[in-house]
Amino acid sequence: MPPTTQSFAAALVDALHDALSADRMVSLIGSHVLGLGPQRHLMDRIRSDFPDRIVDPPTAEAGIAAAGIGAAMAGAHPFVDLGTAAFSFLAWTQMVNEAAVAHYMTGGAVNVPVTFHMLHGVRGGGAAQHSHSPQAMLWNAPGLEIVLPSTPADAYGLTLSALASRNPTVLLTHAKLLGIEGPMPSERKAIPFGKADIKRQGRDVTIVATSLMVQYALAAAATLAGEGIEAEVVDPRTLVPLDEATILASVERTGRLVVVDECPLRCGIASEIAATVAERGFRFLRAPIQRVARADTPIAFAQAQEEFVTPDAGKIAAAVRRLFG
Amino acid sequence: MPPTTQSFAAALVDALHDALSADRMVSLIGSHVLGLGPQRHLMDRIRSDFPDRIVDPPTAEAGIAAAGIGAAMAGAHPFVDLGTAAFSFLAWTQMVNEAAVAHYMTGGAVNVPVTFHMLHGVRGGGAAQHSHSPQAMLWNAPGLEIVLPSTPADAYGLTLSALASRNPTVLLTHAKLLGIEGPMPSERKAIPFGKADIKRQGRDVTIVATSLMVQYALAAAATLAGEGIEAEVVDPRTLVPLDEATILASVERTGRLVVVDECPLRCGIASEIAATVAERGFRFLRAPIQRVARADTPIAFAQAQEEFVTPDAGKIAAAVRRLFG
Amino acid sequence: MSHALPESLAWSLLETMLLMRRFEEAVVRLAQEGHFKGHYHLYIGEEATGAAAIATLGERDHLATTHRNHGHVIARGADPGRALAEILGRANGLLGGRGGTLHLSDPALGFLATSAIVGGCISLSVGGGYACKQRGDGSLTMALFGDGALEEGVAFEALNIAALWKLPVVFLCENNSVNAWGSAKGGFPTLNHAAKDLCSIPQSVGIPAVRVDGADAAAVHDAVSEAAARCRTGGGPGFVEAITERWPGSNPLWPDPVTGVTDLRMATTDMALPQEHHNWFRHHDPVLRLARLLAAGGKDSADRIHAIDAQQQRRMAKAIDFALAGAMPAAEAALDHVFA
Amino acid sequence: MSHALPESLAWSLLETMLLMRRFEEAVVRLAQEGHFKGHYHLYIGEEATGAAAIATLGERDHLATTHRNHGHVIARGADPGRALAEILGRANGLLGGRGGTLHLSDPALGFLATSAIVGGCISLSVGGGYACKQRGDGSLTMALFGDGALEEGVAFEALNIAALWKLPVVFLCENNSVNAWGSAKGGFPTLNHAAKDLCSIPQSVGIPAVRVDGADAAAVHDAVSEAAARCRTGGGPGFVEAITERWPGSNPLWPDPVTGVTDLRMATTDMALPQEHHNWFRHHDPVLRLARLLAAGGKDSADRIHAIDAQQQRRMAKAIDFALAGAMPAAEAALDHVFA
Ligand SMILES: Cc1ncc(C[n+]2csc(CCOP(=O)(O)OP(=O)(O)O)c2C)c(N)n1
Ligand SMILES: Cc1ncc(C[n+]2csc(CCOP(=O)(O)OP(=O)(O)O)c2C)c(N)n1
Ligand SMILES: [Mg+2]
Ligand SMILES: [Mg+2]
Repeated sequence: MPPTTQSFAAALVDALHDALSADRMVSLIGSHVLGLGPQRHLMDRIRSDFPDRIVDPPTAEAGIAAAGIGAAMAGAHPFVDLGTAAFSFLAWTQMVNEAAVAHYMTGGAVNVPVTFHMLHGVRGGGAAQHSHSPQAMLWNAPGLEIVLPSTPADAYGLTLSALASRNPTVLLTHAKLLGIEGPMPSERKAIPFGKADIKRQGRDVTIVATSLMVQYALAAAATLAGEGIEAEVVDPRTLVPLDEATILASVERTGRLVVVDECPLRCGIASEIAATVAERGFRFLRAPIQRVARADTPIAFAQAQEEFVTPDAGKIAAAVRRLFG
Repeated sequence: MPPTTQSFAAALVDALHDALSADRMVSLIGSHVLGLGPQRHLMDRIRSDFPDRIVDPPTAEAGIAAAGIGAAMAGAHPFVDLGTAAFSFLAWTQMVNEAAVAHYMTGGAVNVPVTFHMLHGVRGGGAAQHSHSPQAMLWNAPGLEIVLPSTPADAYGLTLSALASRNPTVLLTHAKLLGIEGPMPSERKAIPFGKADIKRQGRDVTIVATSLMVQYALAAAATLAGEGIEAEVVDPRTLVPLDEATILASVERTGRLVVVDECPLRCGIASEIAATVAERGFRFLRAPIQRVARADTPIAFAQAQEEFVTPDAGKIAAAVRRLFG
Repeated sequence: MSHALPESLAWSLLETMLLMRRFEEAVVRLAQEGHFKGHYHLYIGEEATGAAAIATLGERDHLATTHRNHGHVIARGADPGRALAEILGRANGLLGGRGGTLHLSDPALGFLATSAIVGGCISLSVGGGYACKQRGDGSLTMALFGDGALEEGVAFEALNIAALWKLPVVFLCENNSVNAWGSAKGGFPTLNHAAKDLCSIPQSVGIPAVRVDGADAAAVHDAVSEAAARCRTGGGPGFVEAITERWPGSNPLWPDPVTGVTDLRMATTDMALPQEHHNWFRHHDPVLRLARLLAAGGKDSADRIHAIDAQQQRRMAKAIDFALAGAMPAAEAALDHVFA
Repeated sequence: MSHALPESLAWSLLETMLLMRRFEEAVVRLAQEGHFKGHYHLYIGEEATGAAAIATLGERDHLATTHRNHGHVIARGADPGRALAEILGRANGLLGGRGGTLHLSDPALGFLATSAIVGGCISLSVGGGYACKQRGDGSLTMALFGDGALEEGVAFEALNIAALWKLPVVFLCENNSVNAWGSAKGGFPTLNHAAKDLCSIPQSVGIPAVRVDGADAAAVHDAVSEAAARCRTGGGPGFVEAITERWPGSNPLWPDPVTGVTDLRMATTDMALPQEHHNWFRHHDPVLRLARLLAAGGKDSADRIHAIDAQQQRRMAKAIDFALAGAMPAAEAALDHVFA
């Protein structure tokens, strides 16, 4: 019987294993899916069970991304691990101007079922070049599915869907989520894209968050509950497709919106959710929308400076309190 | 005496010429600044007056971007032409994770006075891979100045400022602006970054637009004036730094906001401006914010399909009318 | 011709090359008549390379091509009417008018999506080879790209990956820059490479590489067949550099049909060659070269050449009608096909 | 040692290399004591390369380094206290605590910003060379990068650009992967290159390239001096591949100081070498190698070696105090220096 609770990393590896077992055209380009942290040994199972379907590529992100895309066009289902999310910038044209556009520009004739995986986020000591969250930039590139699991259960179900998708999919794992533990459903199955998950119900304010920020939002909500404020935490789980209906319905109930995002502020995920609600849910709003995002700076190595610019539970709670001030 | 009206392309070349004359560390990496269209011969003047400071690089966008950045770190002031804006995706890590972060991660010790130039936008027949506007993605990369001239006069003044800036600057020219003519000020000088320009005054609605979209917004405003609606057209001119005060003051006067943007909708410029106003100017708003952006699709070759997804004066006017419906 | 081609192959290549040539002549005409706009790239002068290389492929093989793709798509057997319709952005085009000339391809014939980003094709082809190897059915992927692609770093990464993983990829570099190498001061340089010999690049990562005369169908066929055979038996990738003379109508901006509509009598009769572009007609035009070789068979051969040409011209006339009769795609359909 | 070093140079290199070594030993200790967190990369085993190469440079020259940078910064003459403080993220660090180990550099000494993105350093160095050439003062830029950088396409683009424009750049490839070449199944391969000889890559674009023993300070000094001289007189870039044995403490995750604190008596006396890592102590440790060579001068020389070491150890003790006494930077200052 599969475990009833699991770490995020273990759930991700389970999904990879199940996908490799189910479809012999699935393979892994890049083997350090869990980075270099303590969970990395969980990948040994994949390596020993599917030695011919996992390969260590050269440090050549553009080349391996293109290889994954071309392979997908030719009928394979590769899972390309790009390592730290910043390295995806070396494969940018491949992701946003090859994978994203091929189906469209062939009038629907060519499918590109490739999955890109990367470890995103402010990870502690990553400094300016290793702390990125490219999901906002990717959302401005139509044609990519964008997936951001925030719990072990979602990591399992969404990874399965990513590997079954006929579209290019970017699966972003926050480096700080790998080690968290969480409950797993008794029946393990794929989670369809485009269905937001209300991670906590509440009547007073809607907090929309993704990836690690969902965990921080839940922590903030617990604190706020002690102050009599009931926050609803909505996790879109996939940005593309986006479940606008669930977000709008929540704001309709609560009348207030805080959006949390680890991308830099300008043109980030928080901005997009805020703009969507300002446009389509304007009449529900009883207060200004609040964005809690990374400050518009690179990340410093010094820990206190890293923390100063990055959202956390305290900053989220403070933003909510401003609405009830 | 300099001409009182000029084409955008001619004004841009004048600015380059003046900057090359003023500072011997300025040089051009890439000579097809005006693309392959009819204006391209205007560059001959630069080529003949500064033969040693203009070079045709190989088709190696990452390499030439890095060369420009490294040269800037070592005291030069290169202007790197990346050609069609989509090619900047090949130089993405150089722009967003080298140029943008170097000053910050050296604690202010290293300056990176490089200017990147590119021709952006839906240009007619560019199809999926040659029609991009990367400014929204770039705005999510703190550390880059982003400049979007919309008239010949702005092209001159902003290009001068870009070449005088001590920071990495991205100068984006819409391919369809090159040929437009416009008045030039009698005194030619640099236009400081961070000062929005109200291109048309109006009391009923604020239209914020950049680059070519400013021209379309002005056309829409002219039509709307005939219908009794007076639109104010605000051109931020630079996204970084952003003149929020002028935008907010305009919305305070008009109570209504339409944001126009040729980037795809999600996480685009329109989303950022909308979110900023939903957050900081919420109390001014008398109606939902309207975004008029590119649809979230790649661009098709077929002309009617290209036009269908791209903002134009008609779509802007329609969005304004919805607010008065 | 360095080696003899089997006669039947030579005739079938001539047939293909004539269709390629008549196709491009139609494209120029339609462009000049204003039937489509934007930049386009003709394959004139490179027909022997594409025809001979693609003739070595089997049904299950994949191809990746680039901005200069028309000839490849035709040589692989795509319907010329639908190809032309695509270039005109019509709904009955190979891609429904979505791709146009820049992204022309025929996915039903094994083409990957055509990237017009320099370096795109060579890098995607490595993935094609990866899938072929995974299927294990002896298939391969052929990349057809220009010399300029080797200025892009991703091309180097692609060569290294293909070599490391012994992928079945035939890298076919169509080098049309031999006389335009280096920085043409004040003009448009066509190849900015410090390498004196492009083969040294694949060789630096251990890929066997050979340079051939790209206007010599037999030489191309030989070299590509050898590389393909090695691919199919697990020997890893091969690289062929096919050198072609730049067609005098090549222009970095818009092609200029300065050599006119191809007159096969220049090959089949002793009609005087025009003074202008004499060298081109005499030595470089690959269609004339192959026709001349076959015409050496005598009067019957000459007649057969003209008969094939007449047939291909009729085919192209129908293709033009088909393309021009095609409807424009519906504007609202622009929202379709973002996702499968 | 292939050639003899002038004696004074040999002594000064030993001094530098000892500081580099004692610096890294301090870094390990501070990391183990929990004074900073995150990944870091030690220069142990490569001291002869960095010290000898950087000794050829003049004041106006620029340098570009990579994630494995500590030794380069020290060799160039940076203050070891401020360097260590930077690694600890202190306000008195070389970069105010902004960069840490990954981005360590000393801009006042001609370093470009240090990129920890593989391939970043080599590509930025081309720009350094561009600026040197524009200034026309005979200066050059030296890039110090690992073998892994040559897997990235941008490295190939950079070599081509430097060759085309004859830029004064010395490309110094620190190849520490000779015994770890290729894909180590199940482990962490350290070099995934199909090239059998990394020099063939610069050579393919016409850049003179030479391979030397990176633990041999004289060989490195000779090769780099020659390349630098060519640069300074307009002869264009040069490439030097310095081969070093992987230090047994190298670990793709966290360094493991398995060889302990360096005991110079292994060079100056006939003390028995430890069984474990015997080969390292005997043949590869570049500090011991140079010390042994100098110790051959007799008792005075041995004394001088220990005196220099004592001096450097005192310097490091002060450096450690300085770094640990440094204040943490103010959190709110995180908003500064986004723009100049
Ligand atoms: C990444 C990128 N940079 C620049 C261009 C512009 N461009 C289009 S064709 C071309 C020349 C390509 O030369 P080559 O590959 O030899 O092909 P040819 O046209 O000679 O057949 C260039 C630079 C592009 N399409 N993509
Ligand atoms: C673009 C990019 N991809 C991957 C990494 C992760 N990474 C850090 S060090 C390293 C190995 C580099 O090897 P090499 O250049 O030989 O340097 P060495 O550590 O051996 O000195 C890698 C792959 C990175 N920093 N940047
Ligand atoms: Mg070419
Ligand atoms: Mg190495």
